[in-house]
Amino acid sequence: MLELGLFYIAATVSLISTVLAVTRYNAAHALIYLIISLLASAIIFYLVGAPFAAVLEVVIYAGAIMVLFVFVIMLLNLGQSGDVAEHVLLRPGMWIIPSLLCVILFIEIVYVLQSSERLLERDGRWTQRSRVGTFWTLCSGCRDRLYAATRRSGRRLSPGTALFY
Amino acid sequence: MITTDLLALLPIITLTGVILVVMMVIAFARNLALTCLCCSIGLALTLAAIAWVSINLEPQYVTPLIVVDEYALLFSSIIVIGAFFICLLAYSYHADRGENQDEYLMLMLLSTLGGIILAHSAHFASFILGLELVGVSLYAMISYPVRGFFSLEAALKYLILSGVSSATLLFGIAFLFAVTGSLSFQGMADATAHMEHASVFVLIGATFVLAGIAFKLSLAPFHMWTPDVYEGAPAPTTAFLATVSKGGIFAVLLRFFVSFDGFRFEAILESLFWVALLSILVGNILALMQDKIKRVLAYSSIAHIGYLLVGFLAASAVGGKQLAIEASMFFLIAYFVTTIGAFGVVTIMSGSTESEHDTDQLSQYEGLFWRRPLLATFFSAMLLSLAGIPLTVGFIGKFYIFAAGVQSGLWQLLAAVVVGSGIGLYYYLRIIFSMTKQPVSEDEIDIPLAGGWALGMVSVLLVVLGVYPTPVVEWVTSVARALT
Amino acid sequence: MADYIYLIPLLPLMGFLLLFTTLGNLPKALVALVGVGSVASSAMLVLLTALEFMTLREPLSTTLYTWINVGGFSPFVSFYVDGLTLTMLSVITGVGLLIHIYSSLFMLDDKDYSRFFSYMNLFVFAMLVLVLADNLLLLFVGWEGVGLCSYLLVGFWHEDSANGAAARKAFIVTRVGDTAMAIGMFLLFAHLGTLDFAPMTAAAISQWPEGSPILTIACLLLLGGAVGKSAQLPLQTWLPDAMAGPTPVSALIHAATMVTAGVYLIARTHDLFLLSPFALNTVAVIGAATLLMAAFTAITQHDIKRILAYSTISQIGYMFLALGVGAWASSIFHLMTHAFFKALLFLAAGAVIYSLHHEHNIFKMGGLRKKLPVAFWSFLIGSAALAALPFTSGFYSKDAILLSAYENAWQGPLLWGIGLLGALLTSIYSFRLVFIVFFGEVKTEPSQPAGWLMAAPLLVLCLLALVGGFIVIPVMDVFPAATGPAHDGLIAIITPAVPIVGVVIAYLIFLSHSIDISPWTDSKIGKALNRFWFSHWAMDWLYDTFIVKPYAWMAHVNRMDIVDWFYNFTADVVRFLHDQTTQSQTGQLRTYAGVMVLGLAAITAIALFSGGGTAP
Amino acid sequence: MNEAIVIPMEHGLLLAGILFLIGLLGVLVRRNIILILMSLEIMLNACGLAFIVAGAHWGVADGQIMFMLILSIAAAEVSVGLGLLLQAHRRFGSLDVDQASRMQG
Repeated sequence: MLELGLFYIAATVSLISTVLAVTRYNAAHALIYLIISLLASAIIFYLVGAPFAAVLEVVIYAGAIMVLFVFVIMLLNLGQSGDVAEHVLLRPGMWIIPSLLCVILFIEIVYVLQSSERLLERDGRWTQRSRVGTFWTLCSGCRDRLYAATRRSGRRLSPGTALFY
Repeated sequence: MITTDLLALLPIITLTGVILVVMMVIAFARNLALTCLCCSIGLALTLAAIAWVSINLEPQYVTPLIVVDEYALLFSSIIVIGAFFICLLAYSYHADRGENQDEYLMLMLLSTLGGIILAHSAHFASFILGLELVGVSLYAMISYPVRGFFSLEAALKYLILSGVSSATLLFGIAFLFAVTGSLSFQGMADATAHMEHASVFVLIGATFVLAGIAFKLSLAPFHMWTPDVYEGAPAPTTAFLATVSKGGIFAVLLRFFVSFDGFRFEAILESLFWVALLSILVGNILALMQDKIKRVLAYSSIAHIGYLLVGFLAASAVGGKQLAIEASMFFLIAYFVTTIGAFGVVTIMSGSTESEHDTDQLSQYEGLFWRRPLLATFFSAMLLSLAGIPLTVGFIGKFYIFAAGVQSGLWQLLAAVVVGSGIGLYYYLRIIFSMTKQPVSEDEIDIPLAGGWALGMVSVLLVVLGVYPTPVVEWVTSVARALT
Repeated sequence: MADYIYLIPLLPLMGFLLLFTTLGNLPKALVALVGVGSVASSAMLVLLTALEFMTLREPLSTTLYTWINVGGFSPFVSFYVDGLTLTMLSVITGVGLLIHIYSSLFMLDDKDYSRFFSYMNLFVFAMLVLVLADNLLLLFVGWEGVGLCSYLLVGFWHEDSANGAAARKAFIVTRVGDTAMAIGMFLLFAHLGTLDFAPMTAAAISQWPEGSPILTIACLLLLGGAVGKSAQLPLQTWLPDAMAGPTPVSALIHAATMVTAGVYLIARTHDLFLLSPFALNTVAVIGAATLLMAAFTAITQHDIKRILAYSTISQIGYMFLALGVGAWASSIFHLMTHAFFKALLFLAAGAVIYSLHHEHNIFKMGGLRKKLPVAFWSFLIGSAALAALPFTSGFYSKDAILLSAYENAWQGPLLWGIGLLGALLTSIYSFRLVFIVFFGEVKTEPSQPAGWLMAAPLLVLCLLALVGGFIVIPVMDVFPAATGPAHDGLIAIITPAVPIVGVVIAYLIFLSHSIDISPWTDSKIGKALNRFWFSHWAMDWLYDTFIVKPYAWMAHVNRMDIVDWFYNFTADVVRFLHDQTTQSQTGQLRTYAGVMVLGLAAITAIALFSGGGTAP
Repeated sequence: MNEAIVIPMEHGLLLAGILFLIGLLGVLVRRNIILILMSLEIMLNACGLAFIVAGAHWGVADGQIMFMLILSIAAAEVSVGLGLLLQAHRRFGSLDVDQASRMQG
């Protein structure tokens, strides 16, 4: 189970650093976060049994390609003015519609992954696959608890909440 | 064993060798004419190699990645012939503009190589390899006029959006890989052979892959980049982008769907149906009042790929596969001839201006009939072929699509084709009418030798295939029969 | 064996392409060489084909290629030569060659010499395709091709807007017929599944009983096409105006070949018409009515070419009459002899016009007998043949037609009577022309007579017009064997005698002036009748009043609205959509990416939730 | 049993999916070309991750091979992209991608 634990830790690190990489105003900072994300990916590669890919990820991705970015950022020498300019370019309101689109896609991907599809096993047998357990259980657990709470409190469900069930 | 493998790969090896030779030539003598000569001879050699392989060798797999069969060779030869004409046009374009840009032609050969690999690919690894070979060379070809402003903008747009689409495509492939455990088309087909309906994994994988491919084919709603990139890129690049790159991608799409038998999954067809419908309508509507020729052609190419998809979708009907595949292949050939010709005219018109932009304003074409009757006649022929007027190759292509659609009962799509063709007639004739007006400018238009001949040959091809299409029809039929 | 048949139409096509692409940059001698040479070589090939046909005694056919073979629809481009086609081929290339030779001199001073020959070659090509075609579709291609050439050549001198108007009229009126014909073709294809003549006929015979309504409708629609092309009632009004074209054009297109295409069409599809007695009788009625009306009109005309035009309409009426009474071979025979003598008459008229500096009015001519002997003798022989005086070519063909008409089961004697009256009128108006133009005192002094290039074709045609009646056309195998007309003694005497009477009447009125017709013509009724006939039974007026004016009125009333609404509305909707979608092309990369992602989400959602996938 | 199997494939794919979408979000929102290119890298890396996870599930090397292909593609795209970026910076005077929207309609 150590691997599983490490996987979730690495995944969390990867997600957080990627989000930070995309949201930073300073390009150099974003780059550092991106490198962290790539390193976390390398750990996951190692954990799922692809050590060579993990090495390549570190050497080429985090090493070579990111260095290209570093060079360019240094070459352009944006410095403080770049940060200021970035504040002008990136306004909070711009996040709304793209996030909506991505959420739709996210729902679709989750819909697929949590489906109880039968998948072909390595030995050629078709077996019922586990669902996206952790995440989904967490969600439905919350839902059940919320449901129980509302039942207890005797309040009626608001339409929006009802939809959620 | 090894020898036959290498022989089967002869077209690819020949073209690779030619590219190396051209690199060396450029290193030693920077002479555009010499480079162009090498390139065209090289392309002719490649064509000869294709012919040799198709005559002497049986269809075979060379590694699981590459399959050499009639189908691959048909698409390869279309691509190589197209590249040959564009090579001559590009030479004229750059030579007239006094730009000594030899590497351009080399990049074009690289891109062509990518197209051939796509035509041969039977595996997603070779697919991605070919796709990126086409794409990365194109980035450079689009941004080639270094002094231009629009070309840079076009290249930037194409790079980023194409990157997004490639990533989408790869993600879809990953899904398909996850569900089937194989990356070869045949392996995927075997793993899903039992499925009546596609599993949701297959569905999401397929739609992501289709989205990626639809971007490269510029189908709506993934078409947004098309007009801007077509307009910004130099005219020969546009011709190349509109034909060779799309031909290769379509070859993979068709092969994948036939061997994977994607036509049995109604859900996938449903989404493709909307894509086709939207492409036909949006493409034609956007072109309606457009005043820039290159943008008109861009929008009309969106619509045309929509028509192509109608032929493709016709394969879903029971017993309609053979005719649908024939129709798609013939339509693609017709599209190649016509599009290369149309952009060829723009290329020649643009070659003789000093302007940083290509000559693509409608007003610049006014009175072309009086200034350059032959050029205007060629252009009219191309436009009439796009509109699908009889005795041009475009008519037969469209007729083929129609026959396939009727056989498969795709009535909604056929209605869209009819409406689209109706709208199309308006904006094609609009260009022809404006060419018959009194000329406004008296600028000299030179018709360069190489480009003029290339254009002439394409025009002859257009009419000959319109009047006597039988050899090509037979070729296409036999290939379709071998494929199904 | 029949491998070279495709060359017959191909050579004129090559001539056309050569002349057209050089855009008049060739010297005139070379243009004439190409233009005449191409037709001459196809004439040679036709001769070769004829020899082969005579030895083999069976139809030759050759399939060039299948145009498109898509999903069961495979129109062949294939040629078929039987006796009927061969007769037509000989007429087209033979008469066509003579007229080409003639034109090489006649048109010499024209600045558009090369354009003229390119159109003429294109016409010959289209006409040959029309008669060689093995199926209705290919025939229709040739049909439209000759229509186009007719339009181009009638309006050849387009600087004069009247010529342009005549060309447009010819084009539009025949188009009415062509539309009917196209609908008829669709009808036949929809029911029979093929347009190749032999299978089509077989299918029709097995599928439809005699007199079936659909077949009758299809036949009438085909007849509509034939009527338009052959200038028969009620679509004949374009032909007199078509005389605006150069005279060789009138001779070739509007006398010898194109206008007889309708006759050819009906003869080619005679098996269908035989199944529909009603359609066949309609053909006869149209023929009879047309020949009479046109003959009356011809008597009153002043313009030499218009007289000939009306006489053409009238003679084609005879051919239709022959078709209608089932005398197929006589009809084709008359077609051929008519081609000879009418071409002769037109070319002779051309020679007269050429010498008189484009004078068309016969009352300004006179006494040309001595000045223009070649033209005179040509005209005399041509008129004799036209009037069907005994032992000329026209005599044999017209006599056969009239006798067959008399034998016809349905209204035979009536049709014969009409034909006979027409024959009387024919000889009157043709000799009226001869007497007025070539006899009497000289009114206009002609310039030099035409050169030998113009004279030689006339002489050849004279010969043909005289002895053409002895040619046996090889159509026995094409048509059902007709029982030869029983020679009822009296009928067999009256029929050939009538034209002679007509000549005598013409002599008495117009040459010796023994009969003074002025009291009749000057009377009120006479004047009205003259005007009525002169205006071709007021046909143009009728069309103007009952079709053009109401149409214009309706267009005027309707100019704001109803139908237009729909189109404008559609156009507005499309334009609105265009404006909206154009807005979406903002040029901003982020928008583009956003639309792409939206599309991705949408097609994935459609695929996942359209019910095609398995539920989770 | 191979310990690699311990990690369920769906979880790996879900992670890859989320990373992919974050990258996509970056492309959609950011206007700085450098950041857009970085977001592209994130997307491509997510694809690589998905391939590796799926390959591990099946115990075949194909996934890793695709990863290597993706790596080279990413390298190629980035180098061309950065070249264009430098040009754009020189031409437009800024890294704002919205500057490149002169062609429209």
